[in-house]
Amino acid sequence: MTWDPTCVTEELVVNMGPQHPSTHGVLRLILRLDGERVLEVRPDIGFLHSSLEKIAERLDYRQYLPYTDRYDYLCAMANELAYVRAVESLLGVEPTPRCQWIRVMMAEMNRIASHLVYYGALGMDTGATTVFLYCFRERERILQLFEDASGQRLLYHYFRIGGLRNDLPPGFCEGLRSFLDEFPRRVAEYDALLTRNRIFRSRTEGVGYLSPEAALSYGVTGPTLRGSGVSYDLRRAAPYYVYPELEFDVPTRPEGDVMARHLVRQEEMLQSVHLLHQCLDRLPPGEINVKVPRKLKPDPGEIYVRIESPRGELGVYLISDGSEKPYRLHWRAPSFHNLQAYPEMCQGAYVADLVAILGSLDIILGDVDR
Amino acid sequence: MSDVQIFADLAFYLVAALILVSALGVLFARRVLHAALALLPCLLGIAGLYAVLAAHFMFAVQILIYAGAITVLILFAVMMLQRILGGGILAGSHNPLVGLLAAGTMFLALVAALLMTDFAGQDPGSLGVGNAAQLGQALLTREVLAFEALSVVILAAIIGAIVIARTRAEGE
Amino acid sequence: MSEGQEQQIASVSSPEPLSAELQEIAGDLTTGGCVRAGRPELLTTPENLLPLLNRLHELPEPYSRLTDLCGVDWGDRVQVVYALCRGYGAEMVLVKVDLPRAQAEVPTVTGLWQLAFWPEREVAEMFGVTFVGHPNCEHLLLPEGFVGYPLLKDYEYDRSNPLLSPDPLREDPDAVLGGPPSEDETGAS
Amino acid sequence: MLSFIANWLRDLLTAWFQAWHVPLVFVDILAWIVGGVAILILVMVVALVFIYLERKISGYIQSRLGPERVGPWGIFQTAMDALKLLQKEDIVPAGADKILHTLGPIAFFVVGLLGYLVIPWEEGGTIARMVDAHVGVLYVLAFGSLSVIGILMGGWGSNNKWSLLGALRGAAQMISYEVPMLLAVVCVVLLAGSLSLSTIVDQQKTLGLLSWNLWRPWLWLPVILYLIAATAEVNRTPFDLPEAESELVAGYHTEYSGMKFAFFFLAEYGNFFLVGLIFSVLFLGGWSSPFGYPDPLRIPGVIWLLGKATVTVFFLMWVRWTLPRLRVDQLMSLCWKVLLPVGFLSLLIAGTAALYV
Repeated sequence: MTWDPTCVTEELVVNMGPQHPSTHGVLRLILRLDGERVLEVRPDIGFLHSSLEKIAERLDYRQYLPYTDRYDYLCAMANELAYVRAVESLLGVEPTPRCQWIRVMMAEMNRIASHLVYYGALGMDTGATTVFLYCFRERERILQLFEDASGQRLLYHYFRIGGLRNDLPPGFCEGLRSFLDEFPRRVAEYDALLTRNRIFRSRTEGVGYLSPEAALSYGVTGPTLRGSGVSYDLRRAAPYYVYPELEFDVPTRPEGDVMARHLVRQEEMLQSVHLLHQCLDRLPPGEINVKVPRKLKPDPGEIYVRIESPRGELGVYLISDGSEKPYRLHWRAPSFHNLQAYPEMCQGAYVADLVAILGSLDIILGDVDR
Repeated sequence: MSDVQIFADLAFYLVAALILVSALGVLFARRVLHAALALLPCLLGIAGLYAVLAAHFMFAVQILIYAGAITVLILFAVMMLQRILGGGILAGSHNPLVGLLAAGTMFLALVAALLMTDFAGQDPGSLGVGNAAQLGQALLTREVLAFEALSVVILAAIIGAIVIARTRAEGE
Repeated sequence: MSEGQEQQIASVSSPEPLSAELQEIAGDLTTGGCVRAGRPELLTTPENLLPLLNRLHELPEPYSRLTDLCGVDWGDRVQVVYALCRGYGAEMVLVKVDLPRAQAEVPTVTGLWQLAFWPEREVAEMFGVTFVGHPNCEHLLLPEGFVGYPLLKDYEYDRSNPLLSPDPLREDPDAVLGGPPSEDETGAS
Repeated sequence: MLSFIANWLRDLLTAWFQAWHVPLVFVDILAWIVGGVAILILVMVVALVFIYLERKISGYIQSRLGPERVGPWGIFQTAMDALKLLQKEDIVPAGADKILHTLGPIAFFVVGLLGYLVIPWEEGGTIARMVDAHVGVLYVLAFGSLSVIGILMGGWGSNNKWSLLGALRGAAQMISYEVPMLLAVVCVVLLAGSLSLSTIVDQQKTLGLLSWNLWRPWLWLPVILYLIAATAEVNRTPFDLPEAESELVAGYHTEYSGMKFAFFFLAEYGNFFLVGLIFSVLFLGGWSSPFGYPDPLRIPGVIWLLGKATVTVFFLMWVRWTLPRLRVDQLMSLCWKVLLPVGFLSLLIAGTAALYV
């Protein structure tokens, strides 16, 4: 046996995924490990690639709408919103006020539902299984409301070009209001169970640091960016629909770690509750649909629409050549860009941190791979 | 009392066979990890010998220290080393002559010790090997100097290990 | 609606001229430009791309944030579109580079923004654009060895030809991943 | 009750053996075998019951129902799952070390059983009475320390990097947490002045509930220490790093299926219950009734012991379904920087108490 001082410990190359309980879908991470320390992370994506952009070129504007649900399946309402808004802008159609309010309401409800999944999943990732079930209990109530309104629990197809599938069903507002009254107490419960738990704090504080400069360079958006101390929210920066009339805070945390992103999302759920209260109070009566032609043939032109989805800046770049089908549709997927910053956050992390950091990014692989 | 004698003899032979077989396993296992694992029944067998001799304290300590701690340590080291050295350690001997010499000397010394000890004149009870209280008394009164000296040696070894590990880590 | 809201309802298909500010700084580096639905668009060439982006970056209020990068196939040419934002604000400009189908080459912007790494790879595999200077332009979403550029308008899936060329990853993972010399030390065999 | 049955059996056997001129030492051997089989059955049953309880309790904690389809309230669910596991194909991964892969779960299971030998089920009701009389406590700890080997064998023999990581984590964790656990137990031993579990129980039986070790202030630190260290020893949340599902998939038993997996699983619950038993013996008065000695209710000691252990186990389940998991470095620093000094401190306190109280 010869002594070799240059040889410290052998590195271990491990595949995390594509089938792994904590990669939140079919993501493959190629890890180079030194014991429990992570030397390098290389995400390998594309396992869920479903050619959504190509499909758009083969279908007409209406037919494509259900596909938007499927691409980021946890915030289908936000995707529908972005797409519908892009098509309506191309057509020069403005939805009725009631429709705009309802769309905003649905988007905010979907934000809560999506954040709840994130919340529970982060708990799971750090080993706290119970909070996951609690979050799903509350999410269930939102899904129930969605089901009442659209007939679907996950992939709603509720927004239509020029309006909505139908008006809110009777009892919807009451159901939502009772949920909103109860929900802040539930958040306080999660806060006590998970966020203020010492083990959880030690697992998340100072872990997965992302500086604002790096966030800017990587194009990170959404709660992940706001967790790095940048107050950027498209609902504020480039407001759409009725957001200018609504009052809400854009929570930010300066720390840039997993805990900061976690707290931002927790606070965002409460802000959404606040927004929903205002929506319910001010929801105007009236028509929900405007007349659009049976055959949708926008003039040639293009539009780039951005909205704030639960995961960040969701962009739709839509080009029309005057025919019935989109000439080109491009999604700016927030998870795609957020995930790109992941190796940066994982510098010097432990294997266990990888999972927590990935959880704090709140990626959806359907969103990453499109 | 012949029944008990038969029982004790039977147990002794069983345990001795276990020790011998597993010791041979340590010698002839091709993978070093298997050799290390074969050490485990060997050490457990020795614990069994203590049990046959009704030295219960030694029995438990043998398992706790040798089987539970030292074997695991060896396994750990083997797993780590095997990864460090890349090719894995061959469980063969590189220097049979030196090994033979060392083993032979050890064997002779043991035989000499066996022949020189007067077993018949010893009362097992007076040695107090199986009794924790007597052992503790002895360690903290009569043998306290040796006990303390040993602890200093072990402390030095621990510090030495840390120093070596540290310089290695800095040398990357 | 309110002031800040993007005015996009009326004028998607009727472009307006560029603002004086953009005209001034970008005029000599662009081959065209307009404002469509309140959003400026600049058309440039591959040689002028980096200088133009740099100039946008050096404005007193810089267009410093690349938010999106995608490709468009216009039949005779491939266009790469860069979406730049004025910091974290509502203002946005689209920079477009036209590339001939035959020789689609454009300098990479990965030196300016980390964001560009993946989208450039995506455009490369989907449109066949070469990003000169990109450190690692392997396939991103498509499997290794995928034949063809699926987002081009004339891409046809040909049943008689296999979709994939032989996969080097499946043949010899360690050569691709630069992994450990041998795996069998992990577990006894 | 147990000793009554045992004595009756022994008398019967002695009579038979004398009639057949068989050496009487075989009565002892037979008694050991019967005891061993009894423990085997007990561990199996206990594991099944506690897996079911864990599911129900976690269901209750997580506001869901848990199993409820097989049998009333789903009580046969775990038994059915065990049956299902028995039928499953036994898969040995390619490139795995077949011998180690097979021996791992067996070693883990057998070692898990051995600890039960010295538990005083009731007054004088230990199977390995001779061992317990001298070194019962040490014996339990010694065999506890052996369970690492099974994990190492399984993790190494699976030829899976995640399993290997899990095994290394498990080994490091179990060796480390043995130290504070030993210190906690030594505190009790110091006060009892004996290494025998029966003696430790005997000292807590006189006034029932009031004479439990749990109420002695100088043993409060060891109580906490033991609970923490024992949770780590049996790899349960917040110390479930060796099998951390969200990180290592399932750690050392990732590659196991069928019977072998069942062995790991059963042994895990067997060990878990053993922790509860030892805690009850050390701090909750073991088999003695909480209402004084002799028991005014005339309930057999076994029942009391099992009940106390169940309560302990329930507490640990509650902890498991509430807390997140520690990280590897935090686990180690908790052990060496917090628990170890606290252990020494409590040793000091217990020693002082043993001298002056």
